[in-house]
Amino acid sequence: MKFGVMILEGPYQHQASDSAYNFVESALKKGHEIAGIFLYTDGVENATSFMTPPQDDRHISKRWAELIQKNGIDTIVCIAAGKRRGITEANIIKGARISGLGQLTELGINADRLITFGD
Amino acid sequence: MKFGVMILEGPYQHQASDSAYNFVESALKKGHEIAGIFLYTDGVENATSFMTPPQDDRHISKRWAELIQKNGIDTIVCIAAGKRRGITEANIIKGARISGLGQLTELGINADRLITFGD
Amino acid sequence: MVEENIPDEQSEEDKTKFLFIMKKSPHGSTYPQEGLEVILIMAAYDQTINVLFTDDGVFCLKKGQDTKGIKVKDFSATFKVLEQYGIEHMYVDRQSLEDRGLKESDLLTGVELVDSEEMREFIREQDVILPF
Amino acid sequence: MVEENIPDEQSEEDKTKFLFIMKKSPHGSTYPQEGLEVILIMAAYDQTINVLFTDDGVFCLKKGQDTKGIKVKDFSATFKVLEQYGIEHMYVDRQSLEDRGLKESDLLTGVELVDSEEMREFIREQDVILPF
Amino acid sequence: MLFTVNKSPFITGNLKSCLRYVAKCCPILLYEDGVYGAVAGSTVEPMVKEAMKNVTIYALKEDVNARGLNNLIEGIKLVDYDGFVDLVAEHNVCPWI
Amino acid sequence: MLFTVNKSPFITGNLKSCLRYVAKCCPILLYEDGVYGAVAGSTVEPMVKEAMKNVTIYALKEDVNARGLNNLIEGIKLVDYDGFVDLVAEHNVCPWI
Repeated sequence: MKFGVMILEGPYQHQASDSAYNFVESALKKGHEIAGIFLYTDGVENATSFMTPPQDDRHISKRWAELIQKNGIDTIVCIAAGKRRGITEANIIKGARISGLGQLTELGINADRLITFGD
Repeated sequence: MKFGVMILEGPYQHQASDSAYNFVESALKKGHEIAGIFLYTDGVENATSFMTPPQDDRHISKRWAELIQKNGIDTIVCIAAGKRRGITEANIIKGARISGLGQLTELGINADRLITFGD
Repeated sequence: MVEENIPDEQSEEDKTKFLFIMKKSPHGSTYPQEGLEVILIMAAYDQTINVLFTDDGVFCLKKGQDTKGIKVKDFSATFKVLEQYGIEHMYVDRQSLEDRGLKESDLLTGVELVDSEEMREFIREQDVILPF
Repeated sequence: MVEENIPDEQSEEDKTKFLFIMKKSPHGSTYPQEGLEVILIMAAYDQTINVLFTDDGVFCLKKGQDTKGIKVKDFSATFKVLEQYGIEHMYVDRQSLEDRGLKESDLLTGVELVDSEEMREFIREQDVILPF
Repeated sequence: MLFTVNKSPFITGNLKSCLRYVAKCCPILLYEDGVYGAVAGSTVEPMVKEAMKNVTIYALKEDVNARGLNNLIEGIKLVDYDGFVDLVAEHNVCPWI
Repeated sequence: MLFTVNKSPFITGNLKSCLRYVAKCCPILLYEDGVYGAVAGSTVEPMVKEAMKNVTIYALKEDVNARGLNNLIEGIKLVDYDGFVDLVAEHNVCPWI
């Protein structure tokens, strides 16, 4: 089955990003396809390549970058939200791209499910 | 009187950053001193120089940069929170500096008041 | 049965049913404003869009919002023009309104007042629910 | 009167009284974990530190937290060692505990159970309150 | 339709308002701080038990364990992330966040 | 001690829990979504009115106006940001956020 995922909160502050990651990982393990991940509002902060958390903590943007590249998951940083929060081509993780809300609409139309993680 | 301010949320997502800004502006207007602004947890995102919001919206990091430079307000990005969220020397606004939680403690000791804006 | 559907109805059937649930108050967080942005973009696609205002989301429709003092844009006027964007239903939860001391005449725009019980089947029929 | 104070007491008077109010649950947001970080740093300064756990903050002290499944560090053990850091009082709101079906024996560490009424004067006497 | 609730019912009204909208056949998944709604002996237990007459309530095991909750209301079904995925495969999702 | 409350009392328990801790002489400032607690004719009005027998409740005018709230509980005092600053100059702050 094809799942779409929207994330509305950034890394570390709320659990939303962790929950989304764990959900996506389980979905892939169970053979589902992730049709796309749309990062909106503070969710765009998950895509910063400038992150350097302590070594004994999870590296949220790095593990997203690895997961989406390994599984070819189309991951979109909302351009307007990214501009407001300083996520640009200069500091976006590999595997993610910047685009607009039309992509969220298409994800809603094309995926069998769309699930939102936020606060 | 000397006020210290702590901000725990980032720009645009919650009202905390706007409220803190309006409070600081009024305090300065009324002749108070801002002994320091400590950006902690998502609050560090207020200090990104990469922000480019739409022209008809407020530019949160730019107006902070202007206010703190004009009034010589010591503004601190918590180093640990900044590392987790990708705020580093490479994308910090002018007038702010990166330091540790000891600075928050000293602000609490030295300021007459410490007020926190968060969610 | 598929054979009995006339083309137009069949095309209606093919549309994705989106429901925006606006639960949050304006200004305290960016959620409703950003939800509104999604609605405006999505309206350009030929899909079915419904909006339900419930809980503190009903405050989004309060008349007389004046945001000059907090120095942010007033986006409430945009809710007023939503009906021109081909939104199928704009529902407002009656109990949320009453709990908050509001009347229908306090609202910016014409809406359909509903009880949550009436919404149960409606929610079940939706394809995609977007919470803001 | 100042003249009557003995030096030690006078020095106590000079200390800033910090009260951390831990109102939020662990894991759902980073607030309590980050509050704990502040307490640990602040303990190195010779000030008065008090902590009040109330509302969902009492869940921070729940025994048996196991965060392996959500892949985050378990910071609850650190609350256990707070008493070694010279915290003056660790208060827990009795009603918050009872509302949540918890007993004192469910908690990771020894605390002082209090009623909110008893805290009113105490809160008033603080110099700096930090909410997490 | 699967309703997902991620807030503590002791602090926010999300679970309560979700229950006003949930139809009899729709399951609810408590996750993140939503799992606090599954705790036995709390002030919200009566509301949750009443709801369970009509709907199935799941709680995410990983979040229950993270919070050290060992005394849950009888009848709450624990699922892990794989079970969460199965529920989403079966139902569209109404995130009551 | 000035207690500041920034959450809507219709969704969160912050105002209610603040009222458990506030001493008779301590004012409360409602700001951001906290100002919804000042609305007349709502389900929280009785709680707010009861509290006002003992404490002074202020609401931040800029936030009241932003939300279009024109019908407030009698006795709630409106202050603007300058008044907010004055309150903080008079009192230490207990942010009940």
